[in-house]
Amino acid sequence: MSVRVTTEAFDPGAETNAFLAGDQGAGAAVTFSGLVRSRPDDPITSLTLECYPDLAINQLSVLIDEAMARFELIAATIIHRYGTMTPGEPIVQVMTLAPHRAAAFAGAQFLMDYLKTDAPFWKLETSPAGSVWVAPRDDDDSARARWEEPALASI
Amino acid sequence: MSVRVTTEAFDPGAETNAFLAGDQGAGAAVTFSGLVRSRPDDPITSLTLECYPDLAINQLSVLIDEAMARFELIAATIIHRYGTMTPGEPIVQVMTLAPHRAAAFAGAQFLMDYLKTDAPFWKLETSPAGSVWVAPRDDDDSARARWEEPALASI
Amino acid sequence: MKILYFAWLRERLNRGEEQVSPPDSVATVADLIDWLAGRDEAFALAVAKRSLIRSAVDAKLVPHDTPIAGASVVAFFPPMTGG
Amino acid sequence: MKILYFAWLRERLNRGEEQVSPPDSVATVADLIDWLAGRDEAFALAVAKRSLIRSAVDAKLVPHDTPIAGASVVAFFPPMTGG
Repeated sequence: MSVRVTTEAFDPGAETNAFLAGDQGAGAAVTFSGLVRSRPDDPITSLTLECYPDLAINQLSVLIDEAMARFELIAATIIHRYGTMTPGEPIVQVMTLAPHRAAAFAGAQFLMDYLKTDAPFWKLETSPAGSVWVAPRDDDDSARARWEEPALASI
Repeated sequence: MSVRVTTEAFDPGAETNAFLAGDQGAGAAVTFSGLVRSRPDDPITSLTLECYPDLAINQLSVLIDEAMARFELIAATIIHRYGTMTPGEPIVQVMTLAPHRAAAFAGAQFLMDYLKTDAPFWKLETSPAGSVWVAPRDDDDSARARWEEPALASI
Repeated sequence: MKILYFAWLRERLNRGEEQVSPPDSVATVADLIDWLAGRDEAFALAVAKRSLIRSAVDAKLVPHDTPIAGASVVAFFPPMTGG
Repeated sequence: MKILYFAWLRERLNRGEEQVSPPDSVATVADLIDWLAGRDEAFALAVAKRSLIRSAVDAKLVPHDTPIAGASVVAFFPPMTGG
């Protein structure tokens, strides 16, 4: 398993292929790619992610260990970019490998749900009207809450 | 959206990148890749998928329309290979694009759950001991059943 | 009318397809299964457990009570194991 | 002791980090917030709603009642919006 926190752009497909190359007879792989969103009715110029890298690596490492154990994953990888990006660029990618699809899907969803609320990144959206810090979404808290168990209280 | 049923090998990462290139300001993309499984304690030599292509295209087209509408996806693609493959080779890939991750994940899981039971492919596993047709898994039926609604009775 | 067979059904019958001309009294998929079983013992054995046999008429998945009037291709196969 | 600030907290304070030397009576993260607020009105205003402020001690996310004895780096930041 691996965690990468970087200002470098990454190639989603190349990352998936590198991840799949480590396949050990596993049957199911899930890749989630989070891209800079821009809606036609509310376009943004750029998205800047601020990061506290030392804390991000610690948080994501605990999280990935938890996901590996909880869903009996064969492998898992988190790549999270920070800095300034334009619409369509990949921000984050989570990949899981498991013997069956249910575990691969659940592991990837678990990682994304925790990452949204527990990884030290902050989003600043820039549009022609100016820059605003993105507020946390209530449904991100509820998405995280569904996995809640005493074992995870420390994350 | 697109459906591809083919005997040709495909490149999972290249397919994901081609799919993401159609991104229209969407925020979330999920790729599920199903690979030929081979466990160390029960290794297989090859897996052969038999297919009824005309029916496969009809079934997968109905399924993808249903997923697009039900989860308000921006795009969805199913690639399903048939013929003879070796362990680690990709068999199937499902990709979804949505404004938010919950819809992208749900759409991909829905497509996979139906595909397992409702797409006309049959798996023949070959090992040193001979060849056996893979029996349907009970948990594939229950995975499919969780999406069951009158609207889907016809699939 | 063309009949297609897949997977272990194809193997047990030792053919992937055949042309048949059932009489007009053969109105549904179920009737066709009965009629084919009546003329071929291997088929009768292979489809003994009807719940294991799926069918398609002109490349549409259908239940066994579906009429076959005007159909060009009827396919029979075991439960699917895709993905 | 080094203090780090992120996101709108950093912007409102107009600095990303600073060195401070709190007295021994400052025992926990909460004490540190109070002590920093006492010496800097901008900080006091920015952290007025304490529930909006998250903290980390030596790159570990911690609740506000965590002791800071021996800590080298304490970070303050708004709720995270990763992913």
